[in-house]
Amino acid sequence: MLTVENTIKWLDLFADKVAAEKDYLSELDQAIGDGDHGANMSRGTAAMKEALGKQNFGTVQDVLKTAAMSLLSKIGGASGPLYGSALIGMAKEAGNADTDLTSIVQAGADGIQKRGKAEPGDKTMVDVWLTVLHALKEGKLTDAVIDQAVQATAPLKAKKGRASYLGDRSVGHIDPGAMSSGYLFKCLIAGGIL
Amino acid sequence: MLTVENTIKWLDLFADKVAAEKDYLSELDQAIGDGDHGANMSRGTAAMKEALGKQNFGTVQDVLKTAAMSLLSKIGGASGPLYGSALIGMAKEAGNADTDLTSIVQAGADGIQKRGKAEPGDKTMVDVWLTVLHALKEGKLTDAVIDQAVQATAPLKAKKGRASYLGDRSVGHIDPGAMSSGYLFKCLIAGGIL
Amino acid sequence: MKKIINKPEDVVDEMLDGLVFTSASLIRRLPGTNVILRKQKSEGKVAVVSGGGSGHEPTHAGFVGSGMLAAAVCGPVFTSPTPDQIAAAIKEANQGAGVLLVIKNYSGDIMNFEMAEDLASMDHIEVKHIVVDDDIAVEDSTYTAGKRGVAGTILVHKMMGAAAEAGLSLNELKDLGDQVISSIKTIGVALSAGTVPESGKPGFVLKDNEMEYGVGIHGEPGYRREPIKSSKEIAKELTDKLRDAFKWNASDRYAILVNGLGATPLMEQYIFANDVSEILTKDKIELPFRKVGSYMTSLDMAGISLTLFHLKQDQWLDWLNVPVETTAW
Amino acid sequence: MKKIINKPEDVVDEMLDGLVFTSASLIRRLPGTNVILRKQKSEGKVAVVSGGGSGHEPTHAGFVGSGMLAAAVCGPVFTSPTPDQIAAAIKEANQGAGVLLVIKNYSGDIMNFEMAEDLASMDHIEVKHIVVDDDIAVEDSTYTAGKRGVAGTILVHKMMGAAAEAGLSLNELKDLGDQVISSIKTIGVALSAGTVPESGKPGFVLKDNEMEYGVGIHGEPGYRREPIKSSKEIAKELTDKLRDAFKWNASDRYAILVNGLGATPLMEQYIFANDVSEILTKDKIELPFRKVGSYMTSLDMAGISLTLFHLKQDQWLDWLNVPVETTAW
Ligand SMILES: Nc1ncnc2c1ncn2[C@@H]1O[C@H](COP(=O)(O)OP(=O)(O)O)[C@@H](O)[C@H]1O
Ligand SMILES: Nc1ncnc2c1ncn2[C@@H]1O[C@H](COP(=O)(O)OP(=O)(O)O)[C@@H](O)[C@H]1O
Ligand SMILES: [Mg+2]
Ligand SMILES: [Mg+2]
Ligand SMILES: [Mg+2]
Ligand SMILES: [Mg+2]
Repeated sequence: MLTVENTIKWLDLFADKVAAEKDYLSELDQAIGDGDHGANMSRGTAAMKEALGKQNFGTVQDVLKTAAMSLLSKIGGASGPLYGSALIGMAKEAGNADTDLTSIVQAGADGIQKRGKAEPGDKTMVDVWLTVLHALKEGKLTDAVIDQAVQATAPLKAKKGRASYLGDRSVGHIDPGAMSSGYLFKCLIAGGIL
Repeated sequence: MLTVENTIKWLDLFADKVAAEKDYLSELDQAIGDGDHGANMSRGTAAMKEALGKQNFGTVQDVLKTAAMSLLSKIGGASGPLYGSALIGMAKEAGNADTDLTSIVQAGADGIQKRGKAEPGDKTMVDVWLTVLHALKEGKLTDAVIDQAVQATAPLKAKKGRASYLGDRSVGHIDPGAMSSGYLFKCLIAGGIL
Repeated sequence: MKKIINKPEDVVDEMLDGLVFTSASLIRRLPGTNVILRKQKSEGKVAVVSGGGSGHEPTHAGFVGSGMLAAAVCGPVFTSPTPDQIAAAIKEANQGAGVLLVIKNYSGDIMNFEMAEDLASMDHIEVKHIVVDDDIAVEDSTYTAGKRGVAGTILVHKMMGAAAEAGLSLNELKDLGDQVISSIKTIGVALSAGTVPESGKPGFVLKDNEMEYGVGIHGEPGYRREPIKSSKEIAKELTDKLRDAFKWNASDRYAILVNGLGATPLMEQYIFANDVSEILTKDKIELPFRKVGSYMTSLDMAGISLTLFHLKQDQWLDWLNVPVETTAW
Repeated sequence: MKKIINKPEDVVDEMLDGLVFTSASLIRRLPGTNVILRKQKSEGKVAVVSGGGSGHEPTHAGFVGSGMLAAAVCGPVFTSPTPDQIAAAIKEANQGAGVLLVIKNYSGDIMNFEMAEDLASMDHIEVKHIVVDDDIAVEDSTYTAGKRGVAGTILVHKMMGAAAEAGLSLNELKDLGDQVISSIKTIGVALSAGTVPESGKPGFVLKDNEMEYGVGIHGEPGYRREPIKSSKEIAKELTDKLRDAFKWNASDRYAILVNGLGATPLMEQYIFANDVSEILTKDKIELPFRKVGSYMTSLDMAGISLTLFHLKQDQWLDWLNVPVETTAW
């Protein structure tokens, strides 16, 4: 179950991972987007980590809300509102008394889909979120499942976001947002929250 | 002495020579100017040749005046008004009853100097005109004298025209206007007018 | 990369200060943000607010001023600004009659602007938006993000600014905006890519003799790459595409915008405009409004775009023509 | 060479047609010439006529219009127009009060314009001229052709146009022009050369990391070549040169023009303007008139120039500010 402490730990791990993989994320975006996904995400997650370190939080909702606002006001581009909406949705759900991790991730995925209108198979971060959600429900979330979900975006043709302008030329490349979302969930496992 | 026929012949030969050496003149200008002397001169002398072929002329003055107007209205840049002024001066002098070739060339050189204010040694076409004039007066104008006058501009530092912006870097290059003026006087010899 | 800049990460901040320095009588910067506001207020009028990534100068901030934009929100180079900045612009720009957002059709822009709209509604500010998607280079289909917003956006800014100043309500403006946008189409050609300062490398590479039709203003791919053609041939290709899209008739009235993409000098823009005018004259199209210049650029991209705007109402032409006080119109 | 043109020898002719197409309500082309005339006449006022080689767009023809130039004579690329064309412009532009010629200090320009003056005097038109030599990059000495005329020329056009419209006589205008010109100084930096269409090759070659201070608008050599510096460092170098030349005091009033040389986008121009403004603010110089944009270009040269104009009289500032109707001011 999410607690104030492990949620902060989770998001800090995510920020570190994004910082470490900044260039790789931008490289993925160079191939089928505009090459800024690493810069965007690291700008946002660095601000998030700083904000989380500055305050004492009473509830998981507060942690997630603060994280959401940092991402929203620092990332920009497409991924900013998407991660922001995910975390706002998760924060709302975390406020419910009888919630659980699956419901919180469900709320995050709903937030992304409501904001971005992408369907599974459109070659976006949604593909990772929905696969992860499914695995969570079945109690089968592992690093391997996440890796596979990320890799599975490669053969798809993009139908949302900048990559969609490439049409068939987007085929054969991993979606950068899927990769960064993969990091988020791997950090959930690495943080020992499952 | 200049006649209507040999003046036209002279100027036609000059036009042909400039057309043949267009690229070379521009190359000289590339080194210490803006690389258009060949284009400028051939635009002007081609128009001059055409104008001279279209009309019957009664006097040498008319020939030179028509030539002057063609050069003036087609060359542009620095060399246009200089050659134009030379030929206007020559046309005026040709109208005098007791004129001769030396006086006519003198009037041409005066026109250039009045227009461009260059002194001998400034590394311009003036250097060639004045050397030729001197040789004419002494009855000693030859191809060798002309060649030498043209070559003598190379070691000079330019003090007029675009080449003067180069300062010392203009040293070691033949002045393009000196070269084209050299052609003019070589054609005088080739035309059998001396 | 050779650019007259300082640190690549500071380009937007320093550029905005330079712009405000230049047009200090017209505009100001909202402290702590990348929002440019106009100084002269129009009380009781709808405020038109635009924005997006930077790198398209003079768009967007160059069009802030009376009769045109009330505010521009300037994101990082080629990256949408964030909802908090947009919300701050909405709040400052609002003159009591609501705010119309002009958004270019990019996923990032739409999502950030829509979130800002949500934030503003919590402050009880009435906000509506229109989405410019004038680039006919890529096929429009429900399976893609749709057409992109490019140079035609500046005509939308002008129309909305003039109509807002004329007193239209927010609902009327939104309706007008939708009609105007569906009457504007653009298509472009690139000779070389722009270089984002932070990446230091050109967005794509064209060979010494190559050009590409249909490239977007962030270097998005176009529809055909081929050896460089003459201005006349390029004019034919682009007007053919526009003719197909508009299906115009003789004596239809259009506004024309020939737009340089950043590194292409005016000489080439005028030569191209001349070739386009010859074709449109043959088609007997009337062009009562004409504009040539670098208005919607892509950093130092070399290339040109052609925009036509079908003037379905006489009023529209008046609104294009009414004088404004901006840095760049 | 990659350019959006047709035949290189037709660029000026086609460009002028494109310009007239764009600004058809303001200007017209004198048939059979490369002279652009303004449509609105100012009877009884001195006509201000400028011109020179093409390739500097929007200079010169972009400044033809009421309140500014009466006519512009456009030569081949980087080559002075011929006396007959200039004389035709003088004749058409004259409104009975004489004609003031604005000449940039190049041997070719001066000689062609002076010959045109001689021709016009045969038609009994009173003509005077002023010579702009604002480029302080090369040393001025009696042993050279002197300083070159560059971007400051557009401020001279503006001043002369406004003063002519205000009714100054030809003699008064000539005196004013001489005073104004001695109060304007410019210095520039190039990052890459422009390419003359007919030659197809860049006028000079700078390495990938090189820039050159003091290059002229036809690619004339500057005074120092070195590895590319930051905008702040370039701003310091250029303002240092201008400070030396003007020897200004705190609270002196100047107009400032930051000018792009053709291929340099506005983003860089604004960043540079911001850096210059910081230096001049430290010097306590007042800058009541500010302009940033690509006004005096050198085809597709990348680079920037900085012009300062010492506003010795309040009237001068008013003349800079009075509105005009032109394509490009
Ligand atoms: N409509 C959408 N729905 C879900 N995800 C999207 C959508 N549009 C884009 N994305 C995600 O955003 C990622 C790109 O983010 P980023 O590069 O930061 O923004 P931008 O595309 O504005 O440069 C894509 O890889 C994709 O996963
Ligand atoms: N003031 C002057 N007096 C005499 N000759 C000059 C003067 N200025 C330039 N020239 C001559 O003109 C030549 C250059 O002509 P051209 O290249 O056609 O004109 P531009 O310099 O305008 O491009 C020089 O080589 C020089 O001989
Ligand atoms: Mg991206
Ligand atoms: Mg030359
Ligand atoms: Mg982006
Ligand atoms: Mg020349």
